[in-house]
Amino acid sequence: MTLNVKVFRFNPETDKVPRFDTFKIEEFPNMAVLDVVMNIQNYHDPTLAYRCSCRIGMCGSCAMYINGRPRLACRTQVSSLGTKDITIMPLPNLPIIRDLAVDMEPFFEKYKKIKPYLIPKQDLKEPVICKPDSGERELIDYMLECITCGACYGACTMVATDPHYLGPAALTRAYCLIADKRDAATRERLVIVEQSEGVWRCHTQFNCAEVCPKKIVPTQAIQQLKKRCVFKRLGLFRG
Amino acid sequence: MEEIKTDILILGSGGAGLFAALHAYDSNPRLKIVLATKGLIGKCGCSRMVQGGYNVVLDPKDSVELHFKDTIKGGAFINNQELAWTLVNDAPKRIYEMETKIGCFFDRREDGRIHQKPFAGQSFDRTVHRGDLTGIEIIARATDQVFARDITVLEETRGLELLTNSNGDRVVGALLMNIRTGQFIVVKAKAVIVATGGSASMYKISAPSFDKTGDGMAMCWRAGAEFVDMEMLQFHPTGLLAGKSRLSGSVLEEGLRGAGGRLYNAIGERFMERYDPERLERSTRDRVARAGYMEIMAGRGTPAGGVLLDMSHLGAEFVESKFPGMCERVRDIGKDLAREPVEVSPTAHFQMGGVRIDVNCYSSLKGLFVAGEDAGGVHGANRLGGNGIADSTVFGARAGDAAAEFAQSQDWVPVDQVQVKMFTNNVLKFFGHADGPDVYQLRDELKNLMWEKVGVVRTGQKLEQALKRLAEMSEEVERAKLPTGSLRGYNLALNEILNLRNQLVVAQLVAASALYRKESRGSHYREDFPETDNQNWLCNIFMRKKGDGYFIETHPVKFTRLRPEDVAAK
Amino acid sequence: MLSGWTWLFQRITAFFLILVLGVHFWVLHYQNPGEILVYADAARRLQTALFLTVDSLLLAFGLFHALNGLHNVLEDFNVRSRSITAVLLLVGAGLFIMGIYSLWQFV
Amino acid sequence: MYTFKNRSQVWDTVGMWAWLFHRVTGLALVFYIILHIVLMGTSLLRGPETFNSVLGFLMGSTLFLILDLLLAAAVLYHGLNGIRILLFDIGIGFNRQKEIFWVLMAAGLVIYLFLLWRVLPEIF
Repeated sequence: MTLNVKVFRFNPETDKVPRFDTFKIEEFPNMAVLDVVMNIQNYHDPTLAYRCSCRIGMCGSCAMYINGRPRLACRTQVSSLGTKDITIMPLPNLPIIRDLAVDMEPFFEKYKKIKPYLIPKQDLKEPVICKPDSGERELIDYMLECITCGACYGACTMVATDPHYLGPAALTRAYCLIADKRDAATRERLVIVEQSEGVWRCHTQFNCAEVCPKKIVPTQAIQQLKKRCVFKRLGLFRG
Repeated sequence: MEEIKTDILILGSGGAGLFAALHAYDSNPRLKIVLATKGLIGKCGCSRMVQGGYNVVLDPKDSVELHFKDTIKGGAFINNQELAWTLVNDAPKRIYEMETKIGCFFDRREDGRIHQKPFAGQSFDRTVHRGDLTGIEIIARATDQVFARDITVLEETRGLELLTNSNGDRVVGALLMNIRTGQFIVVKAKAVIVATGGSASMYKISAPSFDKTGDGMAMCWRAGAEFVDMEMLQFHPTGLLAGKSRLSGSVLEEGLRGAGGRLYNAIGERFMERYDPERLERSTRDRVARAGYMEIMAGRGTPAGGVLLDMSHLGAEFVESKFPGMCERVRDIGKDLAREPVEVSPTAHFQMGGVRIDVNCYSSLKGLFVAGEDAGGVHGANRLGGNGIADSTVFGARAGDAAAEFAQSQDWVPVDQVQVKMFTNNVLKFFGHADGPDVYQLRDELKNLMWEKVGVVRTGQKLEQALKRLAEMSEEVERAKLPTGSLRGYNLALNEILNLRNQLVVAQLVAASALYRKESRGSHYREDFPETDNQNWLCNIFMRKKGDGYFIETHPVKFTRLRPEDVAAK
Repeated sequence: MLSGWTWLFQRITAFFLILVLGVHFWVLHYQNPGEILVYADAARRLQTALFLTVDSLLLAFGLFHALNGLHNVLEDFNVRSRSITAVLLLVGAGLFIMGIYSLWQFV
Repeated sequence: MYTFKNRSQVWDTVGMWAWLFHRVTGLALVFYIILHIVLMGTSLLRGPETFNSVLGFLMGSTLFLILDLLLAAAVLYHGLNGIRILLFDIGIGFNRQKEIFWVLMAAGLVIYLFLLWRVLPEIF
C-alpha cells in the first residue's frame, strides 16, 4: 500500500509563504504517522524539520496537525486515519520554526503564568495521607496525566482568535494545583485565572477534549475553576 | 559567537539534570545556573519515559540494608558499594522531597499511604509509582519547579564538547550548539554537570528516546574522563515488537512481570522454568532477557523474532485497571494486552557503565560532575527495575549540591579559543561535504552491528569484528554528506551525524570493554566464557583515553559493606 | 474586573430567558397564527401587573444577555477597550429606557 | 524571525459546530432584539394607528412569516444549546457532551415541526 503524504514546508529565513511537498511512502504494519515523517526525513528528504523524543506518547514533543486535527504523530496509527492521503502540518496557533517544528514558547509562557509549580504549605513534612476512595483527587488524578504536548492549544478556537487567552492546558494545570490540598497559593492562582483572558474565554467548545491524547477534558477543569471564581466573588470560597 | 558566563552549566533535563538544577539553585540562589537540553525541557531523555516506578524503602518492615543487598545481588557484586549505599539511603529523602516540595503525587494504598508495588529481583514490594507511567509525574513536576526558579534554560541546545584547560585536567566550560539556529554557544562555567543519559539507542531494538545518543558520555570521553564497566549494558526483557514501526523496542514495564505476567515461547512452554525455576518471570532483567534471547535463537521464538508475554490469566479487568498505559500502547499495534499474549523481545535499555564518579558525583576531571546514566558503578553488572529513576534523582541532587559548593570556592578558568575553533570546525566541515557516506545508512548499520555482535550474547570473535568495523565507521562518519544547500538551523541531518559520532564512541567503549571481560556476569554474557568467574573477575574495568586509543585496566571490587559470601551464606 | 459577575449574570439571564422567552414567543407568534397583533390587545395585556413585570424583566435580561454576548465575542477576538464597553452600556441603557417608557405608559 | 503562524482549525467535531451555530445565532439575535425593541417601542409610543398599521403590514406579509420561522429556529437552537451549556456550567455532562447535543437537537426538531405545522397553512 502506498501512502500519499503532503507535508507542509516553511522556512522563515527564505520563504514568504509555505508550500506543500508530496511524498509516496510505502505503508507497513503498525505504521504511525511519526514513522511516516521519519521515513521521509531519513530516506527521502533529509532537510525536513520536525521534533520528536520518546515516540511512545509520553513526552508530548510530536504534536502536529494531521488530517484536520492536532494529534501526537507517534500515537496516530496510519490505519486509524481511514485514508491513504495524509496531510501533515505544524501544530496550529504557534509560530513556526521550520516545517513541522513549532516554537512552543507562547504555550509555555502562558503555562508559567498560572504558577504551574506546587507552592507547598509550610507544615508539609511528609507525604499526605490520602485514601484513594476519599474522592479527594478524583477529578485531578486523571488531569495530572497532561504531557503539555499543546494539542489542545492548537485545537482551541479561542486561542486562535485571542492571543492572550491562557488556553486549556495552563488552566487545567491551574485547577490541579488549586484542588491540591498541599498547595498554599490557591487564591493567588484564582486571581490569575479569573482575568478576562482566563477561564471566561472558554465557551465549552470541547475541541481540546476531542484532541487530547491523554483523554483529559480541560473543559471540565475550566468549569471547576469558573465555579470557584464565582464562589470567590460571592464570598463563599474557602481554601 | 555567543558567550555565556555562568557558575554552573548543566547538560540534560532528565531526572538527573532537573534535580541537579533544583538542588544547585536551592543550596545557593545567587549562583547563576544554565541548563541546556537537547530537546524541550523535561521532554527529552528517558526519565520521563519511566513507566514502572521508583525503588525506595518507606515501609517499616522493609530496610535500606535489604534494598542495598538486592541492589548488590542484582548487580552481581561488582557495584561500587559506596555508590549503591548512597542510592538506597538517599532514595527515601528524594521521595519525601518530591511529595512535599516538588509536587509529585504517587499512587496510594487503601489506608492513604504511598503504595509500593512488586518488581523483579526484589525481596520486598518497594516500587513507588503513579499508575504505569510514573516518569511523567516526576519529570513534569520537577520541570514546573524549574520554572519557579531563576534558572536559565537553553532548549534545543545540544552539548558538542567539553572545554578543558591546557593540562587537560580541568573542565572549564562547554561548547554548545543551538539546534534551532545552528549557532554555537561557548559557555564558561566553574562547574559542569553532565547528565545526558546513555546510548542504548545504538541498538536495532532499543527502548530509549531518539534524542538520547550518548552525547554526554562521548563528550566526557573525549575530554579525558575515566570510565568504568562499559561492557555492562542492560537489555530489558519485554520490549514491544511492532515490526518496522518506531514503537518497536519500547518497554512494556516490569510491573507486568511483577504482577504475575508469564512468558511463553512460540511452542507454548513457560521457558523461565528452565532458566530460573525459583523466581521464574520475577527474576532479574539480565536473566529474563537472556532467556528470551536464547529461546529466540534456538528457534523457539515467534516468526517475527520474539517471545510471548501473557497477562490474560490475571483477568482483563485487573490488567486494564493496573496497567492502563501499557494496555493503550499495545492497543496501538492492534493487540489486547489484557486478553491475549503480546510479542516481546529483549530491548537495549540502560547502561550500567559510565563515567567513574564518587558519592558526590565528582569525576576524574576537576570541575566535571556526572550524574544519572552517564555515570557508572551504581548498578554493577545489572540494574534492578525501579533503581534507574532513583539513581538519576539521587545523584542528580547530589551533583547539584556538590557543584554549588564547588562553584562557590572556585574561580573561572579562561577558555582556550584555539580549542573552541577546532571544535567548531569539526562541525562546520560537514557543510562542505556535498558527497560522502549517508548518515542514515551508517546509523542503520550501527544498530544492526551492535545488535548482532555486541548484543545480548557476545563472543570474542564477534566483538573483534565489531571493533574493526566500528573503527572504520568512525572514520566514515567524519566524511558524511549533508544535503546541498542545507541550512544551519534545525538541520536534522547534521544532528544525526553528531549523534552517530557520539554513539560510535560509546559503542567502541562497550565493545572493547566487553572483549576485555572474559567471563559472563549480569548483563554481560560471553558465549565463549559462559561461567561467572569470581576467582578472577570480581573486579571493575576502567578505561580512559590515551592518544587516539585507550588505556584499560582492572581493579578488584572494594567490598566495603557486603561481601559475596555474606549473601550466599543466607 | 467584572468578568466573573457578568459571566454569572449571563447564566442567570440565560436561565430566565429559556423559561420566559418560550412563553413570549408562543403567545405572540404561534398561539393564534394568522391573527394580527393589535394595539388594543397589547395595551390590555400591559395593564396587568404580571405581564408588565415579566415584559420589563424580559427587556432588561434580554438586552443584557445580548449586549454582554456581543461583548464576549469582541473579547474573544481580543478586542478589549473601555470605549467599546461604554458604547455597549450606553446603547443598552438607551434601549432599556425607551422600552420601559413605552411599556409603562399603559399603567 | 518567525513570521508565519499556522491557523488551521478543527472542523470535524460536534462541539465546534455547536459552538459556531451558537455564536452565529447569538449575533443574529442581538441585532434582532435591538430591532425588535426599537420597532415595538417606537410603534407603541406613536399611538394605536401607527402601531396597527405597522403590525398589520408586517404580520400580513409572507416574507415576514418566513423570517419569523427563521427567527424561531435561531431562538430554538440558541436556547436548546444554551441548556447544554448551562448543564456544563453546573458540572453535568462533560463526558456526554455529544449525546446531549443530539438529544436536544432531536427535541428541537420535534418542536420546530410542530411550529411549522401551525404556521405553514397561513403562508400557503
